[in-house]
Amino acid sequence: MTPEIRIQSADFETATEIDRLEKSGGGGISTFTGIVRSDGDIAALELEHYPAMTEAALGTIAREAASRWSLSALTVIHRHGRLQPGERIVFVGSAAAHRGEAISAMNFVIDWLKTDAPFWKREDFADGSVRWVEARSTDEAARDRWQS
Amino acid sequence: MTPEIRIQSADFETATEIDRLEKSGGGGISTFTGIVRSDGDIAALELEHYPAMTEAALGTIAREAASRWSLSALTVIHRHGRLQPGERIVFVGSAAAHRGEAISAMNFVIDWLKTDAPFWKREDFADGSVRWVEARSTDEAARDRWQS
Amino acid sequence: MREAIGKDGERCDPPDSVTTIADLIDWLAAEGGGYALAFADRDRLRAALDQRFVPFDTQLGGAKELALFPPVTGG
Amino acid sequence: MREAIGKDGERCDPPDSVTTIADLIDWLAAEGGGYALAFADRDRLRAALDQRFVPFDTQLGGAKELALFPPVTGG
Repeated sequence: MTPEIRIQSADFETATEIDRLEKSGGGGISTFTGIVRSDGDIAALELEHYPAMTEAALGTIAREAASRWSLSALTVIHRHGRLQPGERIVFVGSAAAHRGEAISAMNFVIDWLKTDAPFWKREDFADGSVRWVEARSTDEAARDRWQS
Repeated sequence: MTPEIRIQSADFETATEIDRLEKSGGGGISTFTGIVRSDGDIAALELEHYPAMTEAALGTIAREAASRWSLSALTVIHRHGRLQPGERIVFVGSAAAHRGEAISAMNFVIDWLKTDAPFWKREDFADGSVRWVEARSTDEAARDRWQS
Repeated sequence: MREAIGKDGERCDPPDSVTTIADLIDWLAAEGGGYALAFADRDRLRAALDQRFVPFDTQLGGAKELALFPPVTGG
Repeated sequence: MREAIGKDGERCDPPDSVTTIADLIDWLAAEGGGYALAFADRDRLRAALDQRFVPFDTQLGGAKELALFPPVTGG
């Protein structure tokens, strides 16, 4: 099982990704999709990353998930660049024989991705002001649940 | 937020369901899809249910999830009747402002559904023999994690 | 269970001493045959009274429908 | 950070006394100006050496690239 990892500015089709996971032979498929929220006066989200490192960081997380749970497929997609409210940012999907494995792997990858993948979000407001999003300590707490 | 609950023999389109969840306004969408496994000599899975009770049971589980987490959408679909290997059996999808809520609600609903929705699986083998699937104690353990 | 008993539903009129689901199971099992076989292992039996899961010590009261079945295996 | 310092990368040649990432941060911050501002709060600083997250007490050794940035906020 080789994880499918993509870092791209283009949108992706959730349906296409799930179709691939469903055909991998697993009995359970679990996914997480992150969307740019439409609340407040946010006109756009600007997602920066550190290209030299991004793919390696996502690969490390995906391989760790694949070593902890028996997966038949694992997909991680993260977009960068300028995104409008309602657009997809990130997709994590896993397939396994048993639901617990698929759900845990999906949850592990998104929790680690939040704290250990080199992406940064900037919110651009309708009035022209910008704000770099602050990291949340709850994200590190969510990741640290997985320390074994 | 009124949960969308469907009990049907017909297949469903995962893409359509996810599209609806993505448009509900939440920042995170989490799903679980159960598939008939292709292992062994299983020719088909026959899913029986107790029609007078099924919708009420799924409704109770969905309402409990909606009371525990702040969700913008929640969908539960369960098929019955004769299903071939590779076909979809069940779909649970939730949308929330924060990923933790979406993932927990999805996980709660599938865990409870496994032990508290009146469905029974019978495996029909290529040689004509049949076997009612045995409940697993690990499923009750998974549900009981959620007792608060 | 349905295969052991040979039917998937029936009306029954238990004596006044039968007040809980457990009482009714005992009374039916005492008939022997398919019931004794179907209800042999109480750990593998679940009950729903008027379409709600309930424990075996629940009073039958004025309930209209009692369903007895093995642990569910959906999802 | 990039906005405080005014650039997104540079070559630098620290003295021999600078052996760890923490040493390098101290040495740069001592220059004052943008560096002092950007590195004021070490709790809000993360380091990657040759594209791997590492703690501040990591030896620089023969590494080719050190990246310093705020806690990530992707996903």
